[in-house]
Formats: sequence, C-alpha cells, structure tokens
Amino acid sequence: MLRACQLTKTFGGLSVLQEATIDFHPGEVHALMGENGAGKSTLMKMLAGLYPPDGGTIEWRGQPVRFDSPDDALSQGIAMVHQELMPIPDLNVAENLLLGMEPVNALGWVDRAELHRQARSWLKELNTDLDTHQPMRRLSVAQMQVVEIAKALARQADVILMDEPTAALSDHEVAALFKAITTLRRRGVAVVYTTHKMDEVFRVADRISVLRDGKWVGTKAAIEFSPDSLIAHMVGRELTQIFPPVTTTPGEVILEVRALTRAPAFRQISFTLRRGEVLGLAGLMGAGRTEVVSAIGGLAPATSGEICLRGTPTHVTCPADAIAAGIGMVTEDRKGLGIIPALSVEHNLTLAALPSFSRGPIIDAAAERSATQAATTDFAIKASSPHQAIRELSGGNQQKVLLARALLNRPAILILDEPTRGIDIGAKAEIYALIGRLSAQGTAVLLVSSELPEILSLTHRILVLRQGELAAELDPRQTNQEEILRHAMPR
Amino acid sequence: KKAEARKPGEWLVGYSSRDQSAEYTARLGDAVQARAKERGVKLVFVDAQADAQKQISQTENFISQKVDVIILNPCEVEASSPAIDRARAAKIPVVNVNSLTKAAPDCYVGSDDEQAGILAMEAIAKQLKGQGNVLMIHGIMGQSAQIHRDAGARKVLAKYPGLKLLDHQTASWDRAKALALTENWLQAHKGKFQAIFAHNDEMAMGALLALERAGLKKDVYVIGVDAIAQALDAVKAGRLDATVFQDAAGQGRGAIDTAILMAAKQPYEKEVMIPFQVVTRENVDQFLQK
Amino acid sequence: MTALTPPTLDRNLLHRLGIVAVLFVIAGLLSVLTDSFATASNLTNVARQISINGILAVGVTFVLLTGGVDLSLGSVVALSGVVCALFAHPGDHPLFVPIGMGLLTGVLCGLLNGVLVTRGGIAPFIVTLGMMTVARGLALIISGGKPVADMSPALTNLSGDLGPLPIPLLCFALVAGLSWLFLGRFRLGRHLYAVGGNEQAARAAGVSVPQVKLFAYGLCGLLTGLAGVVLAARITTGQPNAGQAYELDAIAAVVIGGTSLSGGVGSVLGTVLGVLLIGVINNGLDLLSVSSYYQAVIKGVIIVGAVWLDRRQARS
Amino acid sequence: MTALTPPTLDRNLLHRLGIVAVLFVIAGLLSVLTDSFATASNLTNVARQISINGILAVGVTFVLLTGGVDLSLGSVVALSGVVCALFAHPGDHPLFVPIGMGLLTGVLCGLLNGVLVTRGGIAPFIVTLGMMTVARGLALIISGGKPVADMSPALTNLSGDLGPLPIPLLCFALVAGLSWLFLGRFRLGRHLYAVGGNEQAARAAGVSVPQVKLFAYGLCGLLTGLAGVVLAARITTGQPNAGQAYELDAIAAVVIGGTSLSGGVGSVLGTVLGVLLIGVINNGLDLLSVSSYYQAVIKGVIIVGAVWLDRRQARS
Ligand SMILES: Nc1ncnc2c1ncn2[C@@H]1O[C@H](COP(=O)(O)OP(=O)(O)OP(=O)(O)O)[C@@H](O)[C@H]1O
Ligand SMILES: Nc1ncnc2c1ncn2[C@@H]1O[C@H](COP(=O)(O)OP(=O)(O)OP(=O)(O)O)[C@@H](O)[C@H]1O
Ligand SMILES: [Mg+2]
Ligand SMILES: [Mg+2]
Repeated sequence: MLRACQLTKTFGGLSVLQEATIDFHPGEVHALMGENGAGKSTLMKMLAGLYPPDGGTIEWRGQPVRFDSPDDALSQGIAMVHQELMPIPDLNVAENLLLGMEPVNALGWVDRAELHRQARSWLKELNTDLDTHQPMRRLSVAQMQVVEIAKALARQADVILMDEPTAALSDHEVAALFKAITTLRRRGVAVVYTTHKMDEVFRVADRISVLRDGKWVGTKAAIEFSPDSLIAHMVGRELTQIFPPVTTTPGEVILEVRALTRAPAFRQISFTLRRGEVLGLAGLMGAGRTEVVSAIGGLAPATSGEICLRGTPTHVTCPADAIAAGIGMVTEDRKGLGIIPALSVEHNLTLAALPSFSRGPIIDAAAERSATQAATTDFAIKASSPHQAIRELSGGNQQKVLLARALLNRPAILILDEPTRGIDIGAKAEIYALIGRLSAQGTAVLLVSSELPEILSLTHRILVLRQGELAAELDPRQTNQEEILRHAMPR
Repeated sequence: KKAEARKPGEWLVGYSSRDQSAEYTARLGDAVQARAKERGVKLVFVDAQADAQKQISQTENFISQKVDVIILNPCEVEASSPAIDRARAAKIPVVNVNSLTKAAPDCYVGSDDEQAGILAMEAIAKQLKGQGNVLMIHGIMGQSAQIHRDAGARKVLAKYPGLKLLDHQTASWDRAKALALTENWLQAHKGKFQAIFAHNDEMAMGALLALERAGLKKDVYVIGVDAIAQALDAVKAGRLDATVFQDAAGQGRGAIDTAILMAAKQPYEKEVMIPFQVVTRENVDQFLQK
Repeated sequence: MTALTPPTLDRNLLHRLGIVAVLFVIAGLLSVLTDSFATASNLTNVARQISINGILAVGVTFVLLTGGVDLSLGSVVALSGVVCALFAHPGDHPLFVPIGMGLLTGVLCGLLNGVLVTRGGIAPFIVTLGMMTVARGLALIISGGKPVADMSPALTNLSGDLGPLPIPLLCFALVAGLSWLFLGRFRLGRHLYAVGGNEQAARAAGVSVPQVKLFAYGLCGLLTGLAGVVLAARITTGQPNAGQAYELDAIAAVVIGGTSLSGGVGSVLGTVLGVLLIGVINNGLDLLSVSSYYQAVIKGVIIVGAVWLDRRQARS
Repeated sequence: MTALTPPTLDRNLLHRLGIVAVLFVIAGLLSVLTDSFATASNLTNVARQISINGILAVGVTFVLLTGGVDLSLGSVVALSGVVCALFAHPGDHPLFVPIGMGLLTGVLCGLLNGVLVTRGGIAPFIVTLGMMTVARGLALIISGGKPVADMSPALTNLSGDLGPLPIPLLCFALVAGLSWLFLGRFRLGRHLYAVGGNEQAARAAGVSVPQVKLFAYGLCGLLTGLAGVVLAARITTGQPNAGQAYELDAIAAVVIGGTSLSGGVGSVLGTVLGVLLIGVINNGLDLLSVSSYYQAVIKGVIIVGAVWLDRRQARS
C-alpha cells in the first residue's frame, strides 16, 4: 500500500538515509529496527511529509506521490506518532488530541461538547482516563505520550507510523496500546512501528525491517528472527550479555530521605541509599517517581521532610545546590529539561561541569575539547563534530550526551530517570555496563525506570511507588514483574 | 456647578501643550503656568505629546471638566481643528497660542511660523548678499511648524535667484541627528555651501558642533529658530550667527490674559500677534535678560 | 452554561482578576479625587479615546498569539489614514471608497508582512520594523509631507455618535466581540493558539502554519487600516506623521491583558482590559492635571505594577 | 589556532556572509556613486556615527541572548546623559564623577529591569516598556524639561579624536572586543547562551538563571549609560528628549546580525556587522541627498532584504 523507493536523505552533507526501499502492507505491523541514528525517524518523517526526500520516491497505492507538508500526508491517510513529544502546552487535552480535525457544528463553530466526547472516547481506546479539559502542560511525559498516540488513532488513517510510542510508557499502558494495534490490524490499517524494546517487537510485529547506519539491511517476517539474530542484524555483531551481573556490595549510607512530602505528588517518602548501591524506583505512570527524584535533585523541592547527605541534613532548593552536593541527575524530559537545542554537543556536554574546565572565570577550551573527545568515544556518541548543534542528533545520541554531562562532575549520587528511554539495544547495554561500573566505583545510583527487566536485573533493591506513596520494598532476586505490578496497581 | 456661577477666583482654564519635552513649548508651558498663578486662575495643564488625536481627547476631557476657557497650543493645523470644533459645540471659548489651526479659534495669541522661515532666510540672503548655496534641516516631516518654516524659507528663496537650496533633510528636531546629518553633508558638499537654516535651535546647535569640529564654522552662516538659552549663549559667544526669537513669555502671558477676559465676558482682541525677531550678536543682550 | 459561552470565559476572567482589581482601585480613586471622572460625559470620553488603541490592540493580539509581533502598526495607521483621506474629498467618491481604500491599504501591508514572515522566513521583528519605516515613508511621499485635508463630512462624521454611543467605540466593541467569538469558537481561531503554542506540533498535526500566520498578519493589517480610517475621521485629516509609537501602546495593552509575547496564550478579553487600564490611566492623569513628566513615571509604574500583581495572583 | 580564539569565530563569519555581501555591495555602489564615500574622512565619520548605536547594540545583545528584550535603551541614554551633564559643569567635579554618575544611572536602571524580570516574573517587554516611560519622565523631571548645558570641555572632548581615531569609536571597539571575548571564553558568557537556549534545562544543569539574567540586564544598563555619556559629550548637553527610538535601531542591528529574538543564538560579531550596515546606509543616503521620504522606504527595504538574503544563504 505504501512503498518507500530508494529514499535518500542528507543533512548538511551528511547522508543519514541511503536508498532505503521498503513496502508496507495493510493489516500488517511492520517494525523498523536499528540503532540510534540509524535513520528510522528520518524515514518515517519523510513518509509523513515532514521532510522532503533528497532522492527516491514514495509510492502510495501504486502511484508516486509528493508530500510537501504533513497536511498532504494526513489527507492521504498517513498519520504519525512522533518520537519527540509535541504538546501544545496551553491548549487542553481534547484540543491537542483533535488538532486540525475539530468537530464543527452547523454554524462552523467548534462543537466543544462533541470535541471532548470524541477525545474521551479515543483515550478510552488506550485504556486511559484523563480529564480532557486540563491544559497539556499539566500532564506528565507519559500522559502526553498517550495523548500523542490517541492523536494519531483519531486521524483514522490507513497508515499509522509510530516512532517509539512506548518510550515513556509503563507496561500497563503498553498493553492497552497493543490491544489497540491489534484492532487496527484487524481493520486493515498498516502500522509502522519503531522501538528499542526487544520484547515489544516480537509481541506486535508481523514483519521486521532493519536499518543500520542509514542503509536498509533486510526485511523478514518476525518469526524468522530470534532476539539474538535481530540484535546481530541491527548492531552488526553479536551482543552476548545485556545485563551485567550485580556483584558489588553496598557500603555506608550516603543519602537518607525522611518523610519527604510534596502533596499531592508524593507523601511521606523515606528511604536510604548506600555507596555503590543501585536502588530501583518502580511504579505505574503518574505514581510520582519523577516527582520524588526531582525533589532530591532540586528541580522541584519538597515542601516538608528531610534529605540527609552523609548524615547531615541538606537543603536542596535548586539544581545548583544538588550538583554542589554531589548529586547528578538525568531527567526524564530530555527536550524540556535536558538539552539546550541550539548549543553544540560540546557546550551541552560541559554545561554542568564548567568550573572544572575553567581557570577562574575563563573557560579552558583545550580541556573542554579533550573532555568532549573522551565522552564522545566512551559513550559512542554519533555526531558529525563536537560543534554540531545537539538538536540535530538522533534522540538516543542526545540522551547519551546528557548522561555524559551528569557524569562529568563525578557525582557521588546519580539519579537516572528513565535513562534508556529511546536508546538502542547496543547503547542500552553500554549504559547498563556503565551503571555496573559506577556502582563498583562506589557511586550510588537511584534508577527510575518503567522497564521492569531493567529494574529487576540492575538493582540491589526495589522501591515501589503507588499514587505518591511508598508501597513496598522488594529484593530483586526474590521478586518478579507480577509482584511489582501487584504492589504498583492503585487500589 | 454652572460655569456662569463661578467667581473670578474659581475660573478654570484648560491648557493643552503641544509637547512638553521640546524646549520651546516647555518654556511656553512654564510661562502659561506662571501667569496663571500670578492672575489666580486655576489651570488644568496637560501635554498632548505631539499627538493631535490625544489633543482632541484632552479637549473632550476639558469639556467634561466644564472649564471656562480652553487654551490650545496646537499640534497640527488640520488635525487639531476638531478640538476647536468640539469646544465650540460645547460653547467654551478657545484661545490658540503659538500656532494656528484651520478651524478659527476665538482668539489667536502668537506668531506666524511662516514668518520665522522668512526672517531666517532673509537673514541668510542678507549675509550672503543674495548669492550662495544653502542647506536646510527640517523638523519632523509633516508637522505644522516644519511645514510653515519650510514654506516661509522657500518664499524667500524664490525671491533670490542667486540663492540655491543645495540640499535639505530632516533631523526630527533632534540635535544628535542634525549633528550626524551635517557631518555627512560636510563629506558630500564640502566647501560648496555657505549657510545652514535649521528649523529649530536644537538642530542648529547640532549643525554648529559639526562645523566647529571640522574647523569650518567660519565659512558657514548658521541660523536657527526659538532662541533657546543655549542658542542665545552661543550667539553671545560669537559661535552661532543668529536665531529667530520667539517670545514664549509674551505668548504665555497673552494667552492667560485673554482667557481671563473671555471668562469674565469682557471684550478681547481677536488676534494678539507677538512678532518673531532675529537675534544677532548686536542685539543678543536684550534677549538674554528676558 | 449555554453552548454559546466559551468555557474559557470564566477562567480567563479569574486569571485577569489582578488587572480588574487595579482597574477598580484606580477608577475608585479617580472618582474621589476628581468631580469629573465618574460623569457620563467623561466615561463616554474614555470610551471614545480608547477605541483606536483598542482596535489596534485586538488586531495585534492575533499576531502575538502566533508568536509574532507587529511594530508597523503606527506607520500603517498613518498610511491608511492618508490613503483614505486622498479619496475622501467632498463629492469625489461615495463613502465606501475612502473607507475601502483605507482598509485595503492596511490589509496589503499586513499581508506583505505575513508573506515576508512565512515565505521569507525573516523574523517578524525585522519584517515589521522594515514595514514601519517603509509605510511611514510612503505616507509622506503620497501626501507630499503635508496633511491631506478637505475630507467630506460624511467621513469625518464617523467619529461622531450613534445615539448615545460614539461610533469609534461601536467599531471597537464589534471588533472585540467578533474576535472573541472567532478565537474561542472557530477552528482557525484555535489553530492560531496551536501555532503560537508549538509551531512544529501544529505543523505535524496538519495545520497549515503559513496560512494561519498569513491570516493573522492580514487580519491585523485590516484592523490597523480600520484604526487609520477612524483616526482620519477623528482628526479630519490624513496626517502622514500620525500614529507615532501607537504600536507600543497597543502591544502593551495586549501584554497587560495576559497575552504571552512568545505566543499561544492570551485572550481578547484580557486585551480589552489592558486597553481599558491604559485608557483610564491616561484620562485620569490628565483630569488630575499631573505634569506630563510625572505622568510618564506614574504610568510606567502602574503598568508594571498591574502586571506584577496580576501574575503574582495568577501563580498563587 | 591559539587557545584564545573562540572556535565559533569562523563559523559565525560564514553564517553572516549574506550580511557581509550586502555590506560590500552597498559600499561598492556608494564608492562609485559618490566621490566622498570612500574617503578616509568619511569613513572616520561613519565610525563616529555608528559608535553610539554600536555600544547600545552590543549591550542589548546580552539581553537578547537570554531571550529578553530592552525597550528602555533610548530613555536610559537620555537619563544617563542628563545625569552626567548635571555633574559636568566646568570646575564642579573631576572628570570621573560625571562619567561615573552616568554609568551608575545606566547600571541602576538595568539592574532594576533585571530584578523586575527575575524576581517579579514580569515579561521583559512590559518591564522595559515601563522603564522606557519612567526613565524618560525622570530625565525630564531632573532637567526641568530643558537641555542641561554648560558642560566642561574635559568631558565634551571625549567625543573628539585620539590620534587618528575618534574616541567614541575606541569605546565601541573596546566594548565589542571585550564582549566578544567574554561571550566566547567566559563561563558566564556560556551561561547566557544556555539560559536563552532553554531556561529550564539550564537551571537543571545548575545554572543560576536569575543571576545570569540580572547580569545581562545590568551590563546592558552599564553600556547604555556609557552610550548616554558619549552622546552627551558629542552633543555637549544632557538632552532629556534625546535617544528617541534608539532601542529600535540597536535591536535591529543585533537581529540583522543573526541574534535570535527568542534567545540562545547570536554573536557580537554579527551585531557589529549589523551596526555597520545600518551606519553605512544612513551615511550613504545622506551623501546621495536622497529625500528623507525615500530614505525611509529604501532603508526599510535594504534591512529586510539583507536579512532575507542572509537567512536564505544560511539555510542552504
Ligand atoms: N535536522 C537534522 N539535521 C542534521 N542531522 C540530522 C537531523 N535529523 C537527524 N539527523 C541525523 O540523522 C541521523 C539519523 O537520525 P534519526 O533521528 O533518523 O535516527 P533514529 O534511527 O530515529 O535514531 P533514534 O533511535 O535515536 O531515534 C542521525 O545521525 C542524526 O544526527
Ligand atoms: N507540572 C505538573 N503539574 C501538575 N501535576 C503534575 C505535574 N507534573 C506531574 N504531575 C502529576 O503528578 C503525578 C506524579 O507524576 P510523575 O511524573 O512523578 O509520575 P511518574 O511516576 O514519574 O510517572 P511517569 O513519569 O511515567 O508519568 C501525576 O499524577 C502527574 O499527573
Ligand atoms: Mg528516532
Ligand atoms: Mg516519570
């Protein structure tokens, strides 16, 4: 039904997609797999009319077509869920969801009652119950992502391109999405699906295409792949061990949180964190995990309770305080609280650690450059040069830069909020190994993740949050996904 | 209370100044205020900030404040006229001070801007003996003072075939702009002009500074309009050649005095002309005392 | 609530409570300090005086909502006024010609701004700054630098009253009312917010961003043209140097009313409140005969103070 | 490349090639069309004339980089000039007093702007619009609405030459050079870009956003004060109504030079090019004796055209 013929795209002389040819059929879920920067998003954006192709053609129902804008693609029946969230912060949920297709009454006015009714029904498809009147800016990242998916469903398109739709979702919402996808497939919709979560691919995909470094590597039925062979295709080599074994034993208590409260987000949260310990924070979407770690990282201080660092109560009122106290943080909201889009990779990387690259108030360019080089190699950051603007990097590579930024200060406590969101399997393995290494060096890690396998395999202990309260403390070696979910479910 | 019932001590006069941030009109405003205090009338003093629309609004305000007389220092010839029509319709007498409007007020106290242009250009013609090149620096284009001073100057130029207007440009009444403009002219027309007429003294001072810095003042005759304090000092010191004196104190006094006559329903002159005078080094002392 | 009332009304009013409070305090003070403020004739005056700024402010609200700005308002007011006056000599043309020409001038300037912003990809600040000097130059050129006088009474009467209400006020009220409905109830209105809120997202959702922006600048131009015609009627001339710095008062009113300069947030209702606040301050300070030097200081302080109060209260 | 050269230099120059090209074309045309443009004395002239706008433009570059704006430049120039002149009567004080008082005035206004923006949470547009009218009012009040004359020659000589170069130009060059180094090489300079690029993210990375903004407004105020002193020296008076609309020319120069009004992108080098372009246009049109009506039109068209060319070329 939709066919990418020899599609090619270059950005500033850098070829990011070369002559990719892929067919997409109705009633089929077609997974696009590849490492960060392989060109998956770029391919999808061309199909959705966001970028004009530099070479090749798009064939739609057998005819070559040209999409000059997303509007053209939408009117042909091609909708897309974007990797980067696209909220319009001050419009409400319903208006965001049905943007461009608002129901109008006989007078040509937007029919608000109908608007909200439709929005609610689309959200229900995804098993979500959101107040459609609240402005988008109040939503958590996960909630925004659900709205983005509903937005694409609402177009009732013949082709839906989903670029990492579940990156910010927890299992609960993922299950709902898969149910929706099953319905779409039955209706004869072609679904193009990108993800870095291996288990998902095999749950939904009928066929899988693999991209590597902008080149199409192959397309096969999903059953012809095993997880290992798929990874080998993507990475170009065998990846033996994804999760490193947890070997270190935690040392003395370095962080103690007592009765931390900022109602209604979270209440009475108490726990300890030891040197070299990896502490997992699990919970469903909106459970308050991000809010708790934001309080510790100074982004949004708690209203009551205490944070003790090495036994001394410490006031963390802003991120600068936290950094000075040796707390490093990688936030969940990469775009909003992470990158400075127009600044270069180098300047983004060193931003939080500038004092260690300066003599007095003056920046030492040479030291900065060598630190950048080291980080680029260590984290395998794919950028054309350290001076490239970070907004031009693929999502996964941006994430790596932010991780590297947090580590430049050599923090004693590292807070990672969904650190592998949007990161490819190879890089994930690197990050897992890094967490292992850091913990071995004595860094305490507070890991928030919606991917339960991560939590289960990497941590020493797991805290489960439920509706802003601590629901359980579990030992990863003696628990499983089902038990965590049972504690996390609202009651 | 009705206007007629007011006793002399309670007379309320509205004054709308053209622009209190310009030196001449600010001096005029001071004179009006001083005279009002002297004669014991209550003055509502407002500033139109060079916006005719605002001046009309202020007249409307005067009407709802039930003033006895309105004194208008008009922003524009045409555009300020509706203010007079409004006052007329409300049966409040109007005195125009300093410049004219198309709609005739009940009394005009002031001078004729065209006369200023004529006097300045005549002075130039006399100095150059009817032969030479002149530059003219305009005020803000389209404003009545600019239009009339320009018209007056051109009338004189038409009389002297030997006198040529080499170039003319606006500097928006602003000293810094006139300074830069004259610097540029010194590049483009160096040695080719013998006189500069600036529509006000601010700009004349700017032109003077440029000429002095270039060491060329002695070759060029510079004249402005208004006789602001600094210009008079410069004339006295022999730096500026001349300025055209406009009598702020006289105009202010005349306006208030007429307003009082109007309020008292006594006969008054329909036109109180306070003539412009050319100030040169010879007669500058008498103006310095004013 | 009936289907006619946009549900945003109440929330907007609440959000703007700070401005409403300041407005009431100032009005109360003026009623006590002067005999004339709270009279019918003075309130009609205020209404008449705010109309032009009001029409401009509503117009520029559309542009600011898209995240743009329009600095050319004042100059285009002058140009439209001059063009209107040129066609308004008595006996020359029927009334609709000068009005139409004035509006057309405004629309063309607005559309040109819009085209340069959308097709040319130039920052609105630069585009409209350019238009500001170009339109002023054109106004001076076509008028020969002199006011265009001799306008037919039919046109100048437009600044008069219809029954008890000044016609300029009626224009303003009509413009504000329609804009309010438009922004709250029409798809294009909602799309304006979307474009200003997140241009990329709006584009990705199939909104034609250039079209929406072009519309905003064009509409702003139309209303600027209207303001030019109303001003010409009021001052009975096409004045080439009229409207100096009108854009600042208009934009100030819009921002006081809570519209964000980065786009996506705002309302016509807020704009009307902002216009009222500026209008009442101007009127009140004149009634009190405060020296214009101190007026400037007081006005600046009140405007900043009102916005500060408003934002503080909105946050709490 | 030595360690002292910010690595951004070359890329910036390339990015601004459109402006450089326009500048060369215009300069070439003027050299052909007039005898006087390409003379040493005229180029010194241009240098002298751009200095004040140049100092202001560099100052406001800091504010624009943080995503703010400063509309109070012109008024603060007037206020600082008046304050400086008040202390500059011959024999009153040593030279550093009037200069210091002028600079202090500028700094205080700038810091007040900064405090209101950061602590008050008020939009920079409103804060500095308020400051624009307040500073103008204060300048008129303390000068009584009349120019403050009778300045000591020691001060007015500051507008003269040092060797072959005008002192105002030296000031501008010094300011531009130091600012260039500062933005490229200093931590605080980098923080300015970060805050303008993404305020939330900068905060999350430990940057003290209020401090950075306060610094930007304060520095802009200092340079505005300097411009005020230089202007007073040049026109030998403290002129309360000087500097009208200077902010527009300064901001235009900065934006022409490629600094984004939404913050985070820009360079001093670009600003200098923008200042040069505006200066050359102003000078050239005067040399060509173009009527002031047409000057406005031509200037607007060139500015928009230059930016359009520049952006088109930057995109390709
Ligand atoms: N606007 C742009 N300008 C320049 N380069 C770009 C731009 N967008 C993408 N790229 C480059 O194109 C390459 C492919 O990016 P793309 O976003 O398609 O990767 P991806 O496969 O979706 O990766 P990820 O899994 O990290 O999302 C990357 O190397 C990226 O740096
Ligand atoms: N800016 C905000 N304003 C109001 N409510 C918010 C805001 N941010 C988050 N919330 C609410 O606070 C609660 C906790 O959200 P939080 O982001 O901490 O959840 P989480 O457990 O990290 O889940 P996820 O990040 O997966 O959504 C949620 O109900 C969310 O809707
Ligand atoms: Mg991607
Ligand atoms: Mg979270």
